[in-house]
Amino acid sequence: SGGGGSGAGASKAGGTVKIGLLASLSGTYQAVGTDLRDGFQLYLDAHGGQLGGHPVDLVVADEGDGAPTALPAATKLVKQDKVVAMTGIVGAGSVAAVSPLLTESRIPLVSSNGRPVVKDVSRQWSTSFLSNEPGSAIAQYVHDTVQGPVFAIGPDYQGGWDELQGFTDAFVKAGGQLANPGGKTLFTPFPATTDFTPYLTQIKNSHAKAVYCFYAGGAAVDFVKQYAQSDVRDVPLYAAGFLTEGGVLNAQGDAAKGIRSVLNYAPDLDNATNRTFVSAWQAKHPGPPTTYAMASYDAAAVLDKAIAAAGTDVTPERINNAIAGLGQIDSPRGTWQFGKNTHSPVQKWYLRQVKSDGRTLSNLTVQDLATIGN
Amino acid sequence: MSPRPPRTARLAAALSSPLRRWPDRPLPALLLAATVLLALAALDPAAPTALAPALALAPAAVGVSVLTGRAGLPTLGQAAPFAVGAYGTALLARAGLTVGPLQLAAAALTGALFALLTGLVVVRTRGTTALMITLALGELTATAAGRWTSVTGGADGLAGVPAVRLWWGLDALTDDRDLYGYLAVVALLATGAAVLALRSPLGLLLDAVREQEPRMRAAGHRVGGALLAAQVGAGAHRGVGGALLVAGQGYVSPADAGFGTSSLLLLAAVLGGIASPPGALAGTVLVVLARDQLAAHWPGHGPLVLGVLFVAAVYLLPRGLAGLRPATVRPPRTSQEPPTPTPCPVVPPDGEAP
Amino acid sequence: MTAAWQHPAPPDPARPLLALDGVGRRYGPLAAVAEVTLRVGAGERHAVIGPNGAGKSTLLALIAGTVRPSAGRIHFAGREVTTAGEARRARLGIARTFQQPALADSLSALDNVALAAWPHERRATDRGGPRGGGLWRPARYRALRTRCLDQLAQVGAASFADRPAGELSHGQRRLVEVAAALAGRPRLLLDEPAAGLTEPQAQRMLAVLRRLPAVGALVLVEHDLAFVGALAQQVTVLHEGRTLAGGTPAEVGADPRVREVYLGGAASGSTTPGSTTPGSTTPDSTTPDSTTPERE
Amino acid sequence: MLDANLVPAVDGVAYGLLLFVAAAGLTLAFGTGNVLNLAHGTLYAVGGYTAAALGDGSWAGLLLAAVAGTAAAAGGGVLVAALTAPLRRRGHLAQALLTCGLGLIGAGLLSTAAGPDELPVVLPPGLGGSLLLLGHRFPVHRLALIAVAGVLAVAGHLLLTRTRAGALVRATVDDPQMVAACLGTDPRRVHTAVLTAGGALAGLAGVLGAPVIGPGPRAADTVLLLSLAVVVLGGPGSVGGALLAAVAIGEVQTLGVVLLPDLAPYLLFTALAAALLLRGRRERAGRSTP
Amino acid sequence: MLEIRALTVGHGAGPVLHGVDLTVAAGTVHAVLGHNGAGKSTLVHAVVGLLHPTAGSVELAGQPLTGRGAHRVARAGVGLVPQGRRVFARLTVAEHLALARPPRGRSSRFPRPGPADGDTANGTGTGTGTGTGTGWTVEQVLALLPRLAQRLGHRGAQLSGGEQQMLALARALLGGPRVLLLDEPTEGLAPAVAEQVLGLVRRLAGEGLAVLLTAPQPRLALTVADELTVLTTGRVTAAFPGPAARRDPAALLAALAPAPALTTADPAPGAGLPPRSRMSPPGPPG
Ligand SMILES: Nc1ncnc2c1ncn2[C@@H]1O[C@H](COP(=O)(O)OP(=O)(O)OP(=O)(O)O)[C@@H](O)[C@H]1O
Ligand SMILES: Nc1ncnc2c1ncn2[C@@H]1O[C@H](COP(=O)(O)OP(=O)(O)OP(=O)(O)O)[C@@H](O)[C@H]1O
Ligand SMILES: [Mg+2]
Ligand SMILES: [Mg+2]
Repeated sequence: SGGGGSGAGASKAGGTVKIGLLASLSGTYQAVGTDLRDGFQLYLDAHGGQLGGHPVDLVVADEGDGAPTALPAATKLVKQDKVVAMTGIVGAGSVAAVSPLLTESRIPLVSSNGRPVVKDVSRQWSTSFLSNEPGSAIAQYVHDTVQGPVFAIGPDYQGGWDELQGFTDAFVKAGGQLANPGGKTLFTPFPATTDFTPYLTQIKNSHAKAVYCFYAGGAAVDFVKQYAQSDVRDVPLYAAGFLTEGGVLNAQGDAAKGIRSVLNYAPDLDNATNRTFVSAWQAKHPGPPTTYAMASYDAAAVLDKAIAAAGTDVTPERINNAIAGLGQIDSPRGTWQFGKNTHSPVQKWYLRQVKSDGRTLSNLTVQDLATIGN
Repeated sequence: MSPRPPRTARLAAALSSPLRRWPDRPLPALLLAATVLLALAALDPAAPTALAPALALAPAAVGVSVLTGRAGLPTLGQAAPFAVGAYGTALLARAGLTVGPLQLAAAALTGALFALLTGLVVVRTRGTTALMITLALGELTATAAGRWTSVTGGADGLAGVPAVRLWWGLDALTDDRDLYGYLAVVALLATGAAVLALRSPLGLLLDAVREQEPRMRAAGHRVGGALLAAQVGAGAHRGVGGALLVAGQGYVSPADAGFGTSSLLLLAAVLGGIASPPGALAGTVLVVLARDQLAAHWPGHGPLVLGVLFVAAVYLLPRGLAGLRPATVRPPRTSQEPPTPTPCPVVPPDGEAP
Repeated sequence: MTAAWQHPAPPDPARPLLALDGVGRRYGPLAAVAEVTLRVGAGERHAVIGPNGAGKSTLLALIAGTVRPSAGRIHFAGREVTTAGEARRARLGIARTFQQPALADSLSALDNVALAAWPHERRATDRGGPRGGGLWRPARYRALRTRCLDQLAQVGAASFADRPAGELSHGQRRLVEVAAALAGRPRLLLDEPAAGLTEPQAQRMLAVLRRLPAVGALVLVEHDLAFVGALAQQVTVLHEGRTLAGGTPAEVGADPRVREVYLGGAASGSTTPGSTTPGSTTPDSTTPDSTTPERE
Repeated sequence: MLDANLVPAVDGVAYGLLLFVAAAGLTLAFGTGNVLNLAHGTLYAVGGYTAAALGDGSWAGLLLAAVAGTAAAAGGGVLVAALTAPLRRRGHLAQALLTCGLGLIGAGLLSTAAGPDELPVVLPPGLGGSLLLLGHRFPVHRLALIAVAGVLAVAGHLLLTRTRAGALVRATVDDPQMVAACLGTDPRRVHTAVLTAGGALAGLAGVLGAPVIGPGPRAADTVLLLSLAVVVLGGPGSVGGALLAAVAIGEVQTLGVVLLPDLAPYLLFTALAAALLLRGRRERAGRSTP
Repeated sequence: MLEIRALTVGHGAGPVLHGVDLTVAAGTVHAVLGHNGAGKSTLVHAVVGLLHPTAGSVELAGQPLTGRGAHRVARAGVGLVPQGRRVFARLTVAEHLALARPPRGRSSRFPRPGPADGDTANGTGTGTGTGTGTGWTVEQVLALLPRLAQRLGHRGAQLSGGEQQMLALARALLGGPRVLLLDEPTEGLAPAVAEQVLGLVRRLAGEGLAVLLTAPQPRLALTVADELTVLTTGRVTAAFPGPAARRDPAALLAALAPAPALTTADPAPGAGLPPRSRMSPPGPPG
């Protein structure tokens, strides 16, 4: 351990730059974490291991289950490895925990998943989205297609609250009506809940015409499977894309068929960048790429441009300023740019549905939804 | 009853012995620990940041070793008072009270109070029942911490807590080394305090209760009281640990109250040779270093590394890290000579009767 | 030293120190002790004998509070202690030995004794003296140990005072057990103090028990009748949980019923119905486990 | 009202019984054999992963998976037995440290080999679907679980209380030396047998329970925690107790959250603590013979 | 039958027995006497394989027992009634009896003497131990110790001291031993029962068993023993043939009374370091 070649977090012309990637490589979010790592690595490999003309020394650290493990890991990246920029980070909680450290050491963060509400975003950039965006993106569509009340359900933690609130606010604003008793969204204990039957019963009793939910990882698998075996199996299920994103999909198997979800990415999007991205990905990994991999791929792209713009003497400060100067970024999801206030993408959202293409299940694009961000 | 000269000699010796009972000579061990910590900091510039988390957890682990190793109340809820102390400190600091000693006192107090309340329940149970009850209490605390958003900041916890300052008027400890010094000193003091407390007859009583509770009850000891005392003491330690956690990383989250932290603490204490506070200190350092540093070389395989560490420890350190110190090994009894015979009355018994 | 100690409250000869009235204890269908009424005056040395399983140890457990009576009342030193907790009775001066030595194995014999004596320091130290409850100051604990080492010496266990109790032989453990009970300077209960002791050891034990301060009383269970005869002034014979006979050792020894169930040729219990047809289970052979003391 | 709660109620039973199956191995190893095997959850996961690997939606596949999973986990049990044998004298904490380490290693290897995602488990047509009963849908698989668990419970109880083997196990816990010297049985053999059987049970549970607590990174921890709760709550060594405890926990997590939705997050552990406290006194004052 | 030669054994820290020689012929009772802590139980434990000798050997009818695991010694036909009963706390009396009888699978590689068809035995004992005996049956044992018959449902921990002692004896008998080791078997037994047990011991010997019996009190031992050996601090200091000892116990008692050097409450010369250094070893740690 201890500071590497690039002293004092800066690197001279052509010298290697140290980038820290923090992601859950173990624990509940392991799947997401590995995708973040692989997405970033994919971009590097495609660009000869260089970003902005500098050979990159990518230091990977394990975020584990959340803040308590993330913080020591991040501290090590910053204090011992002296990275010039950080990326990755699965959990919003982890970001919240890490950001004071980054602010103090003036290191820019280009996070590719987690995105809490933070006061000072001057050094914080996100290539993913704000937790409440998927919900608000699909709300209008659900209101238009479903005749009758909709039941909202999600996991009981910050992320879940934001995701669901995004939907319910927009949905109610659009004139929709919630089937939940008292219009209160139903939150299930997280991560304790492995058996959703009682909640499914509540849904049944509410006579909802459709269900909107947000779940990810193992919970998503349990929920979908049990949904398909319950009394409400025939009630249409709408969800934030993570419900059927990535590895969870084949764990769910046929139970997932027909689920409609909203996300900022689908593997079958028809644009050049995506085609190269997908083919490059599938050359290395089984199955289609996920939004997580895509966001991390974009994070690499952002840093690539920024470091190039930062010129010969790459300091954290310069990288940060450079990012601010970036305009349109063209990405597998279509082009997007950082919002001025939130420093997270202004991007288009898509409606996808789980269908079997050939032998495997996958999320196929149905139509475009709103473009959101500011 | 005519005490013969040799008897008086052995009497004096035997009398001074119990206060030297296991863990033998813990204070030198502490000095050793102190020098090691100092040397590390001096040699490796990265050491302060690497060791800070360990030092924060250490007092909590000491508390665990007292409860589990001496009082015989295995616990999996140790993270609860730890977190209570941590949240308390964080809130204090955010309210502007960043003076270290003040924070420590407050944290110790809240930790002890929490332990007292839960202790009233825990002390009624033993063995695995105690284990599971503490686990339940711990999880409840964690859940509450995660949901009481207005105070605890919910699942994201309280981040960016202002740095601690040594005393009124002094400026905040922002430099890693200064902070490290603060953490190290407090951790060592806490361990020392535990050692001293255990060397009092109370420590002896705890041992006896652990091994032969029926006799201690029959002898008229208020067993529950003794255990409660241990519980409260350990609570204070864990509270202090919480304060150090916040001082060290400026952040606290519900996960700090959860099962993960608890099991880590327990294993660290076991690794240290469950009944020895200095051992617990060392154990924590070892475990945390393994988690943060060693595992960093194989990202994603942290748990695996820990696992290997534990398995290795069980066989290589049968008496835990405390056992490493030759001093703790009791020398062979009565060397090679035959055991001393049981004496018989010199005077015929009836003659001896008054 | 033992002699040097004056008891705070001089005994009132009018009242017996220990009084049991119709005390009984059931374990499910089995009455381990039934309707036992017993008086033990201050300074009296009272022996309880009887066949195996007669209820002697249970009786001691009832007096000591290890087991709660299911019937009857117990008075000690004028106070009713029927429902009082074990620890409280111990602090009143009731100390028992366990038939199977109950010692903390990793502690030295001396520490075992000292810890047993500790709670009684309060009574021992004259009123107004420092609280005996928590011997915080090592100095006081040392003083206590000095006395306890002497106690060990009296029963002949000084030579292994500093050995961990777990490393002692059975007989040695029994000596420590008795010393632990004596060290509290209590009004005493003993369960088979001489069992497993060698002749001289037994003699020594006899001497020690004889020298006990007159303010205390002694209730002792023993199968070694020579020992009983030499020590006890009164003897109560238990059989199947009930008092079968009582009186001086001589009287009891002469009692034919006692000879029959206890001393004489016939096996104990062979007089009870059901035992003559081996293997057959009598009603009391089934017992709800929930009532075991170690589970209480 | 009652009808509305029928599904969760029944489901609670099914879920509880799954917990019982999952905990059965631990009941034997820890409750009866007094070996604190924290690798139990991992052994369960072994069974689960085998089910995912071999289960191909055919009955034959399920059978194969059951056999293989059980065997594999039993092997794990043998390993645990071999490694814990030298620690018998050192008590629970050493066992805990070791088995916890083994568990971590095992889980680490599994997720390294099988990847981070929870694996899909395909069930035979009969089991996979759901069944319309009393106007409600019940997953067939869970109904099947109820049957299996019932059998296990009865068999286990008889084995432990009525057979020589069961008595031998309890005797070994009480006094291994005397088992050797007075009964002529090698306590280490008993030790091994118990842990092997425990492992086998865990593996079987892993296969059967895969559709509910599936083979994934979470499986090991979830199962270990709940199993410990079941065993301790049920009272060491008591199969009946474990059964009751398991069903109680199941109901709390299903019926409970329907009836008291606001308390849902606190329910499980509050109930656990309360129940333990009621039982707590029984554990007071360690064993001493009169 | 049982041959103990130059046995040296301890409990880890230094030997407790020093080169003890002792033989127990089939059909005889051999009593070992000695003060508390003399090493009687250590001897017994070494024979049954619970302790492993550092030197010397133990042989059963010619075959070496030394180094075998306790369970194999037991199967070879060595029965044990340990000191302090050590019955299984959580097993019922009935379960004890069921377990104690070797399973059918484990065939007797030697004749198992059963009880002579006498007053107590209503089952069919095989009388003389020469035949292919099936050992004791539960019925016979219960007939011998009727108290147990009334307590079949009790757990070991719920029994009275004496009942536990009886159970320990029953446990040993049901194993159908060739050699019986009784470590203070009469402790805690009512006189009548003690008498009866000693009578049983004699009868067992009569049926060909070799019995090794330890006792703190010479009184009991004298009544049954064919041979007496006195153990003092781990060494054999005297041995008497039973009859002789019975004729004048004085010699035996004299041998039992310890040498003056051993009468003090202080350790024998050189009996190890003073306690302080025992308890807290020298030298600072680290
Ligand atoms: N916890 C218990 N549960 C059930 N029965 C018990 C329990 N404790 C004791 N007994 C029964 O009560 C009777 C009396 O036991 P106790 O120990 O008092 O006998 P004792 O007179 O001390 O006999 P001994 O002389 O053999 O020690 C015994 O038959 C015993 O089986
Ligand atoms: N587990 C042990 N560890 C260390 N020393 C022991 C242990 N058990 C016994 N000893 C010592 O070995 C010596 C002999 O013990 P042993 O039990 O053989 O004596 P014994 O003759 O059986 O005495 P008793 O008549 O009291 O049963 C004693 O000095 C005792 O302190
Ligand atoms: Mg008794
Ligand atoms: Mg002995």
